[in-house]
This record gives sequence, structure tokens and C-alpha cells, in this order.
Amino acid sequence: MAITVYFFGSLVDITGQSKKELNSFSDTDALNLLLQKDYPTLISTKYFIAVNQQMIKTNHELNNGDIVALMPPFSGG
Amino acid sequence: MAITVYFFGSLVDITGQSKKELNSFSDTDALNLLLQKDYPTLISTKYFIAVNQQMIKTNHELNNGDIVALMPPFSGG
Amino acid sequence: MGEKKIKNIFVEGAISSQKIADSIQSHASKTNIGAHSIFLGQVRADEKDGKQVASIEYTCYQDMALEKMHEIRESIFAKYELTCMHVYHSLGNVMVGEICLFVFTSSKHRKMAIDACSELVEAIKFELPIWGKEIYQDQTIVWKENK
Amino acid sequence: MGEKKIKNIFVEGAISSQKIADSIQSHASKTNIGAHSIFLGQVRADEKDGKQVASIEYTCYQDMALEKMHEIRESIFAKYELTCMHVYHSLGNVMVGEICLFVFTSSKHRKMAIDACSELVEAIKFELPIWGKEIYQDQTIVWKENK
Repeated sequence: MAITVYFFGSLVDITGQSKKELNSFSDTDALNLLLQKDYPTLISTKYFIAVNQQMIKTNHELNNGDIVALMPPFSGG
Repeated sequence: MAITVYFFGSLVDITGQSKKELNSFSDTDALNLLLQKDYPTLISTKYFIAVNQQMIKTNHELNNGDIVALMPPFSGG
Repeated sequence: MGEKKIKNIFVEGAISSQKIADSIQSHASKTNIGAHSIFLGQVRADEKDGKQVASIEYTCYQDMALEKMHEIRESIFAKYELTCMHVYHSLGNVMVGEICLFVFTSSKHRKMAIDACSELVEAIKFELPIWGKEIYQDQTIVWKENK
Repeated sequence: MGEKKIKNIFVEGAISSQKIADSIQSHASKTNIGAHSIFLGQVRADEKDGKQVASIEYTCYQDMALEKMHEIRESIFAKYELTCMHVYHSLGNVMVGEICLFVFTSSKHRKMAIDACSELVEAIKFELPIWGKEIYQDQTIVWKENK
């Protein structure tokens, strides 16, 4: 089992996809670096990261099967 | 033309009427005294007085044609 | 003098949910509105000495109430950036579970609509000469007093 | 764990005024309610560079949004004495003038209902992973950001 990455809001437009399966990563910083290399627009874009539906604020260890979500600022309502 | 006195809310129950025409009175204190004499329950009842739809807090001169309203605390809504 | 338009806020009996829906629907064409705030007063089955309220009968000093409501309306429009403001209050008998007060404010942004609605409700309760008589199931009565 | 009931708040497309009326009507039998507070979000025809918004398309991270909404609901019920609390949010396309958010709180007294409704609206706007994409009349898009 790999890491599942979900993209939301404007990030779907930037990455051209809403879901991506990736091989295992040690942590969210490593994952984030790869994504920013693949989609450079992400570097100048504001977004939050959640691991298994919990928002994280600092680097976070990843395990196989984890679900990572990249989320721009919310705009419901 | 005389003074018209309106009673509202519980004061209708106390005085048995919602409207009363009275001969001219010099001021609201004099009017109030007469009403409290006719309906002693008024003495122990909380109410406000309005003259021509304006709430008054102190004694107020009355002229023929004035409309006086006796109003217990409001309870709309 | 004589120029101002005094709106009637009073309706006979309960305010129906259909009236509320129609009022909301009628704002769909006002496309500068982003937020609506609504307050509804509903008649409660309060208990006293083991007896339950069956209905409230509302009376008012109509001329003074409408004049005062006009002043409140002007001051709320002066204080908040509102698109619309609607107030309806029942007169006569309103049964337990029925709606007796409908306050509806609309604005571009939520804060204005919410704050204006909340301030309107307080003003209506404490400044309008309206009286509610609670009628209990055994026909005894108690005059309400707002807190 | 596993015991809690996660309610779905999402509805496809706009929220109709009839749905709001039905929701109000269904509370007539709850005779301990004295006050309802309702907030409605309506899609605004904002302008940008001379173009007008035609609709907003909403998407969400549903699992996380419903889990978070469950937490918000619990904390609001813990903080305020409420009889009922209902929240509905649109997904998909909602046209200008249509309702996209419906928040409904009920309580014995007005203050609880009003304060809870207001706090819920803020929490929904800032804590739920929902995104609105403004679609302009010429089909260009702008992603919303809440303030």
C-alpha cells in the first residue's frame, strides 16, 4: 500500500488531478518537496496539509496507507 | 373636547375598560390620582404613561384633546 | 412631516412557515445580498402550578407601536449596511408551537445582517407597546413580562 | 468509538425556501422552543473587471468536513442550551440569488439560539474543508477565500 494524496479547490486546477497514488515517503516534508518539484505553481500557493483528516502544522511521519490532503484556504458558506 | 385615556394589557382587566373619556385635567399627576382613586389596584401595579404617544417620566401638562395611555411593561415577541 | 411611510408590522394570528418561505424566496432576485439573518419567536408551553400555557393573546397600542417601529427601523438602517429589513408580529391568539414574531435582515456580508437582526429583536421586545396574555389550558390567564 | 452518529450536512445544489419552511414547520410540535435563529448564505453577483459572477460551484473533503462538523456540533451543544441544531451546505453548482448555506438553531430563550447560530456560522466558514469556485458569466473562474 502506498500513500494517497488528495488535492482540493484550486490545487486540482494546478495539479490537473484530484487524487494521486505515490510510493511511500518518510514524511510530509519529503512528499511536499516532490510535489512542488512536479508542480512549481504550488510553491507560490497557500495550502494546508492534513494527514488522515488531521491538520498538521509541522513535518509529520508518513506510513503506508496514509491519506494526505493538500487544501487551500477554506471558502464554504 | 376632553382627555381620552387608553388602558392596555392587564390595566384593561383592572379598570374593566380599554378607553375612557374624561373632563379636562391640569396635568398627568392629577389624572393619575383620580384613576388610582377609582381603581385602587392601580396603586400596586407597575405602568408607564404616554401623552400623545410620547412616554413621559415626570408630571406633564394636559390640554383638551390630548390622548393619554396607561401601559404596563411590554411583553411582545 | 407626513412624508414618511409607516409600515404595518402586525398580522392577525400566527405567522405561517409558508409566509417565511415566500419572504425568503422574494429575495432571490436581489443579487447583492450575501447573507440573511432570521429570528423567529415561537409560543412556548410554559408550566405554572402544574398547568400549561395553551396560547398567547397579543394586543398592542398600534399607532404608537408603528411610530416607534418606524424610528427603530430608521436607526437600524443608519447603523448597519442592510439591503432589506422585515418585521412581522402577531396580534390576537397564537397557539403553542406557532410563530408570533418574524424578524428578517439581509446584507452583503454576514456580520451586518446578524448584528442588525439581534439588535432589532431586543428593540422589539423592550420598546414596542405590545402585550402578551398567556392563556392556560384551564382558561386562567397570566400577563407576560419580558426579561 | 464507532458509536457516534455522523450526520450529513451536504445537499446537491441550492437549498430551496420550501426546505427551510418545512424545517421550521417541523418544530411546531416542540413546545419547549421559544426562539429560532436562522442564518442563510446566498450567492452574490459580485463583479470583477466588469464581469459578474453567475454561480458558485462548491466542492469539499467530505469525510473530513463531516467529522469536523460533528466536533463543532458537540462543542456548540455543550456550550449552549439548545433544543435543536440543523446545518445544510450546498455542493455543486448554486446560481446567483440561490441559498447555499442554512444554519438553524432553536432554544427556550432567544440569547442561546442567536449566539449559537452566530458561532456556528463562523465555525462553518473557517473550519470546514469546503471550497467555492466563482464562475463568471464569461465562464472564467475565481477561487473564493473567506474573510
